Amino acid sequence: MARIGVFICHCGENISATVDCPKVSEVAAKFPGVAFSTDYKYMCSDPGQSLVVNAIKEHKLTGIVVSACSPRMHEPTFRRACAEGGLNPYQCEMANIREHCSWVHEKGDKTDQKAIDIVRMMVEKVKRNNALLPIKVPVTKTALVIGGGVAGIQAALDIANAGHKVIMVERDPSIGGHMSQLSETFPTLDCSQCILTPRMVEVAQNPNIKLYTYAEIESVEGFVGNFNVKIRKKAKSVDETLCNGCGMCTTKCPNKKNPNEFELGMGNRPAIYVPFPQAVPNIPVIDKTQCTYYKNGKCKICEKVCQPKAIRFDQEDEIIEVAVGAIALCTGFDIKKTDFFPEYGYGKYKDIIDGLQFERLASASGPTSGEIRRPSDGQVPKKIVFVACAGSRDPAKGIEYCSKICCMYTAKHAILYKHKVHDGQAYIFYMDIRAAGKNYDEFTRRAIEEDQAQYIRGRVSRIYERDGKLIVVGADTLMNAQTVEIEADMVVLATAGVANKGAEELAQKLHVSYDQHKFFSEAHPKLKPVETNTAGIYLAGACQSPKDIPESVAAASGVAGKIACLFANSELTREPLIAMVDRQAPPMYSSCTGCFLCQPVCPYNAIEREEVKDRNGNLVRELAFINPGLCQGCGTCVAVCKSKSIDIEGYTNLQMYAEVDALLNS
Amino acid sequence: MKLGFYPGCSLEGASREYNESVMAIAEKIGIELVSIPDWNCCGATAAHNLNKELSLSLPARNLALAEEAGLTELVVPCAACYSRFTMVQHELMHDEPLHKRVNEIIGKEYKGNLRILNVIQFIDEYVIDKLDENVKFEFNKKVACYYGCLLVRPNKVLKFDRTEDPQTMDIVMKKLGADAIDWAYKTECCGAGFSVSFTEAVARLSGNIVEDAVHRGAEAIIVACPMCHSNLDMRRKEIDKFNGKKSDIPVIYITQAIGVALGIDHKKLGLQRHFVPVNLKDFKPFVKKEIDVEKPQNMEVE
Amino acid sequence: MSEFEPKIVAFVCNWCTYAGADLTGTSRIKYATNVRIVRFPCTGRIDYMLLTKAFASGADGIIVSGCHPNDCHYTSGNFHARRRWMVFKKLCDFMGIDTRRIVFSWVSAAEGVKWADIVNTTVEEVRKLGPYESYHKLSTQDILA
Amino acid sequence: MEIINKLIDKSALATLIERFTKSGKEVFAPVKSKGISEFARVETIQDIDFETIATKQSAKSLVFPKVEKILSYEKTFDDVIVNNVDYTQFPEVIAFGNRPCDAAGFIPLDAIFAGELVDEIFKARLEKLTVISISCKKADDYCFCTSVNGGPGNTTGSDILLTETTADEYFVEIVTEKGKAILDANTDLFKDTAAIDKTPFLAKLEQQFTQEVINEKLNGIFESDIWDKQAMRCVGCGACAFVCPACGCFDIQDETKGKNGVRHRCWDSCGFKIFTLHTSGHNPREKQAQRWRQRIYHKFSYQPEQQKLFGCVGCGRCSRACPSDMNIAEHLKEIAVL
Amino acid sequence: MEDIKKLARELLADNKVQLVLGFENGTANRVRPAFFTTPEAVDKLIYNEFCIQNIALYLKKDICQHAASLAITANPNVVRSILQLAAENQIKEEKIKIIGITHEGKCVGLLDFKAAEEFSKTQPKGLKDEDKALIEKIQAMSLEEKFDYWVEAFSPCIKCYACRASCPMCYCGKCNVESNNPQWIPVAPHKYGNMEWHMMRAMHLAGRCINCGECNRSCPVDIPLNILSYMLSDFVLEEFESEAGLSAVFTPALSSYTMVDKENFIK
Repeated sequence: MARIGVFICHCGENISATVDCPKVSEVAAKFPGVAFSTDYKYMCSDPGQSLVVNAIKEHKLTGIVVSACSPRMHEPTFRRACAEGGLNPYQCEMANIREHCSWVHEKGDKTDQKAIDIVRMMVEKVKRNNALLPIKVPVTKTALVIGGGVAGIQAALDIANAGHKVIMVERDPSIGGHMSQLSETFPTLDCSQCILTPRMVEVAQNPNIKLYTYAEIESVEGFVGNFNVKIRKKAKSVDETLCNGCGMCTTKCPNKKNPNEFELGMGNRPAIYVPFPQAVPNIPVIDKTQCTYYKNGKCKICEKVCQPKAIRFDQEDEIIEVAVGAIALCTGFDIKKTDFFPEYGYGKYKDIIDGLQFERLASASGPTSGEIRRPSDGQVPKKIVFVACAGSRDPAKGIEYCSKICCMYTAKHAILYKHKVHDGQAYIFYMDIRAAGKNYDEFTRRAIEEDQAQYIRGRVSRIYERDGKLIVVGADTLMNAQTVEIEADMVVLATAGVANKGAEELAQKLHVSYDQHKFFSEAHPKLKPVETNTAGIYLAGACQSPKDIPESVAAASGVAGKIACLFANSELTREPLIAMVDRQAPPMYSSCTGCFLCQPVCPYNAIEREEVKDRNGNLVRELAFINPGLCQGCGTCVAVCKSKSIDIEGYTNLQMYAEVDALLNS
Repeated sequence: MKLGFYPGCSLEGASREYNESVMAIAEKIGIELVSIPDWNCCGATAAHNLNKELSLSLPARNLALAEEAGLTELVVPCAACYSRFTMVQHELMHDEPLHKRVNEIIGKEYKGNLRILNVIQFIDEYVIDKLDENVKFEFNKKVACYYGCLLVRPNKVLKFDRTEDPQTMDIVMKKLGADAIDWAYKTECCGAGFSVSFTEAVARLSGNIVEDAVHRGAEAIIVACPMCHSNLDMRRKEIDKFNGKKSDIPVIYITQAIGVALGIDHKKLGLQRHFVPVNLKDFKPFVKKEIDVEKPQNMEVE
Repeated sequence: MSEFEPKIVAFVCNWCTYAGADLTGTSRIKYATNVRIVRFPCTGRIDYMLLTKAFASGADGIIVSGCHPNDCHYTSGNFHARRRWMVFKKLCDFMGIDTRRIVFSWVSAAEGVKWADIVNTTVEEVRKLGPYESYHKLSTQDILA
Repeated sequence: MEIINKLIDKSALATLIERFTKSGKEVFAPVKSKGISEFARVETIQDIDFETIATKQSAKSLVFPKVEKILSYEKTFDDVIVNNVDYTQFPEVIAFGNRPCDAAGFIPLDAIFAGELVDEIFKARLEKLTVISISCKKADDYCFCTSVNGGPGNTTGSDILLTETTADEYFVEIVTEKGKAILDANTDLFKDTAAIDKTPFLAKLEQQFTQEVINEKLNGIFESDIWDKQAMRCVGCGACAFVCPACGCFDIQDETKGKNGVRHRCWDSCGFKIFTLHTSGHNPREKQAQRWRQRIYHKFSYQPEQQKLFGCVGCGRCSRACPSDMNIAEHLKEIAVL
Repeated sequence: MEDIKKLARELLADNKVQLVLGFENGTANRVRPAFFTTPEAVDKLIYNEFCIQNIALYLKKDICQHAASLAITANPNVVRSILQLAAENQIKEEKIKIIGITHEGKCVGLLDFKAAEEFSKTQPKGLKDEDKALIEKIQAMSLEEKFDYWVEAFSPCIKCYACRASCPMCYCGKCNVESNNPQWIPVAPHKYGNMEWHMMRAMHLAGRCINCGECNRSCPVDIPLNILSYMLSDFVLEEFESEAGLSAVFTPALSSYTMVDKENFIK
């Protein structure tokens, strides 16, 4: 038989000014199952809490209702008091008679009646509360960082420096990401590689970091603190333990005319190659689609010239299984080409390039050694047009969001161009100049004022070639929307930043959600910007949305901080207010019928299939099982389950039903 | 095979040759085009600037009549009529109260089950596959396919071809053996409704079009809109004055071009009706060639 | 005879509407006393059977409220709820259950004013409709009396 | 009591029914609505369906309704106040126009509810019930009363049995004191007659087996596989039990609204899986075949042993109602020849 | 019919299946479900226009659960039921051989799930004109009339659960009405208990019902239960473009959502 204690708080006068607290206490004392009822000026004060603790002991209470403020305010306080009195902390319920009653109504019988009803409802609920124990989950203190761009590098180094093991997986043969392709960085114009490469080397040398390049995620199972990850290490055809990075193979490879990915097709590389000179690790990879030996079965020159005998033509992909406790997603972004904008002629005319290609042209290590020369004939362009928002902020044809980084890098391009081609003129078509950020606006002003970039506010309608010139037709909305035609030598399109190739597939492997543009979704746009909806998986950098370098680095450090917090304890404690599927002794096993229609409604993929087997190992039933490590307690599955086989602690069917019944049938 | 047909005013007046050529090729490939009984003006160019309900009701009545006549697909060669029809259908299907209101006005119930096709859609769906077996002559000319503003816009409503770089006519012309050039003005404005009221604007806009086509060596401009045609053809004197040089590049409806290739008598196609004389000769017998054209996907994002 | 005071039950999610109702309190915005709030973790948890249960238990009106689309604390609970409500409403409409008495709304944690508004308008609308006699009679005729 | 023989013509019968209703008695008779014949309250003879061989449901609900309040209660702070149903206030009910098999069904029900332990509510209802049955002129493929000691003109369970002898007249057999009371109160409506041989006016129905043979056979076949075979297509619904005039299983349900509540008795069926399900999860009748076997054993073995009567009256309603053609007569015949 | 029998015989003779689920002649000129385990027994197998009971129901019963493999004579309703059961993880493709029969009674041979999906799409759906008329009639009623209509329509219900027992989609081991802690649905067959029961059942079948009409056919008191499901199926198809019984890989409407679901009814 339940023995419930009811504690009515006056909250100074916050409640008692409008609600007759002694009367409520008096009425509550007569509710079936109530063994003790009282009111007090400040229930949350020390004497108030002692009152609760003592009453529990004295009256042998089995549950308490604290009728005071919102549970969002003091539920933890009174759960603690409840535990102090010797009860399970979850035998406590809050009846919200302040925010939901005394503060929103005038003094009177109706208000008193409402307070009484709220208390009755919670009394009926708490009678049906279960004693719950916090859920403990062990934590494997190793982090997996997916993606070796600047965000991944930062996250890995921070976590490693906090003393935890890190496994980094990079899809390309070298870490470095897009940042290693950039010439200079805004707004300081310091050399991108100069600041990045030392950090890349640090990653390689940090004893806490295990680096897998040319590798991809095969599968991810498990849950926070306990992920099992399979990594596919693609065959490089080179034994990494033997290779000393001398470069003989790449120099001697006769098959040198292959489009260089790192140079975005503006240069060539051999079939066995290191993507760029500062690559980490400095170990070459054979491109099997291009290599003469793989194509024709003849050549093997690299093998002959390799002194440490590191070439392995028969090497196969390797699957590595690792156990990790947390995952940092840092897979970065890609740029959208503009072939969906046929009127901009990208791909049709050689001298229309994208922003990343311009970075390579401007880079001292690029195909032109840093001279701005146009791809078609190597001439130095005297008139150059930059088109911002070439795809961004264009719901009709491109993508609706702002790619964020283009305003700044376009200004940077204009400045770099002017520094390299002194008699050249840069034109920039733009919608708005978005230069919010430390020293950002100053930077764009500098492009306009010092480097004479001519900003034209308007969109480009068409670019076509005529008599060797690129005619850029646009409108100048600040000049009465007049049509502007510029005969340019070269055009640079600031194409949209989009989700990386394979982002969707990866998200599905990790069970993290992603938006309609395939960018990974954060758990909360404001308060959980680096968490995903899947506990233990975090995200940093441009895989979330287009971000510049400082933002990516900040997010990465945020992720590292989150992971360090997670790893601070060897066990993870979680609120036990989660859903469970009915379990019974055989032959029933469960009332679950295994239809798994609950599976698609779970936002956390917490619902798994459990096979019930008999002693001989034969499958008897398939039942839903809710992984307590993953369930966040929304209860959507509870409402979806037709046989009422799922229930959720804290909001059980019995409790909710009793609440409704108690509210109305007074 | 029977399809509905809405001629509209242009095809009965200034652009008779368009009508004639559509009918001629339809007949040749065995399609019967049935005019909507008791059709009325679509209200193009003027109505939607004056009265919203009127601008919706005029086309809606035609559409309802077509439905009543049991038609399921309707060919509308005039690009302006076509634009109004599709826009009205789109608006009514996405706004229930408005749909009800318009039905009340026209005193008929338009259900929205009609598919509306412009000439290039019609060609793309019903004609293009029949070309190989019926074509007699190769259209061995360098041509500039000119789409104008209405034919493939707005994409959200039409969901057909690429708005800024449409290809359907180019593909048809290539199939007929023509060299369809890449040029800059295929979707630029010709001046359209200003043909009469503001000729200077037409001269400038159409002038640029004719100039670029000539500059790139085109021997004919191919169109599919009566207004484009009249601006580029009828206003040639003004155009030449604007460009400061004389041009003799003829402007031909795509249906006429197909008709020529099908071997239909040029008179039957109305080629003699143009202001700029059409002196296309020396068509070689047609030999089927595999041409390298990839049909453009509708790449626009909705 | 005193004016009819409708009984209104509100099924709300913990993260948005419950917090929104807290804000109404914190802002001291007054509203009708007729409403009783039942807290759920998420609108996705709200079983449609509880709605008929509420009517059967004597409610004259029901408010079901949660986070705006895309704001769900659990990402998608409100989307599932929205669909469930659509189907349930359709069924109710077909079976003659008075859906004018069920108000579905999105009230965020910042919409204290909106919450007061929803409650007040619901109370007034239900007051106009009168007690939900037909369902009360159905549910009690064989049990009470 | 010795049977009294009388005649009554149809207009007198109409008057009789009128007198019943005028005197405050509730008359229930087969009424056809939307093509289905069921027992329903009638005011005049015109309301009554005389043609249908058997109503879909039996007349048992007159004494054993599908749902019935047996008590109500009120919870207080520390007690529960129970209010019993006042069964003295039940109205007088006339069952009219039911078939002899329906009337026969009241006998096994009486044995269940008012045997060793007396169910006062049931008893009160039965006592207030007078059964005026009409013999069967027709039978259909489902009828098998003659195989279970019944017949189209059987008087068992009836207070009065009417047999249509001419287009305008019924031969009346007054069987019980209750029947005689009606006669006595309405002597003007009845005419005297000698006993009449009813056979020419009754449906012909061949006997297919005897229930005694079934009873005997059941002694040795509890573990037979025949139950599996017969129950294979049973879908496990409760239609057979619910339409059966002799099935008396019920379920007790408390329904509470706040402090107040009622205890209901509602029909239940041994065909349901949860009928015997234990809280532990164990179910002594786990398989549908076991439940089917229970149904047959209860009617043809347990009831004869405990109550000295059989629990089947051969009305065939269960077979008619079965969605998958579980025909009890066919199955019993199968058992009889084992 | 002979081709169906031939197929059934061969499957049993070649040991490809242990059991064939079909129809035989019953009593009183009825047809009824039957289970054939030997090629000889198949002589009794029939298929005609009266074989409309949805025998997919038996796939969840012991006899079929215990058979290692089985075949079933499947008209379009049965095929749709099988696909939906598969979508709900209740039956595995490797266990079942579907002998497809068109709505006109023509045997189309064995169907694997892929073929069954194609088959299912080509077969007409079950809605009869009188059902449609009844739905329209009810929709035209006022709120009070609708309520009274249904209270009255459900009042003869005796809670024999024949609707549930004969529905292939009602396979829950423990039905909602059997949950008694709390007692969601009143068990008693009074008007309120009947209303809540049928409402709950309609909701549970929304988006899952394949509209075979079996609930209506099996109801001993002839309640037009099927039109509740028909009406909701129509709604679900129209609103969510979702239809049950067309694919073995399918998430029913109420287990999914789209961002653009209507919310004009939400304040």
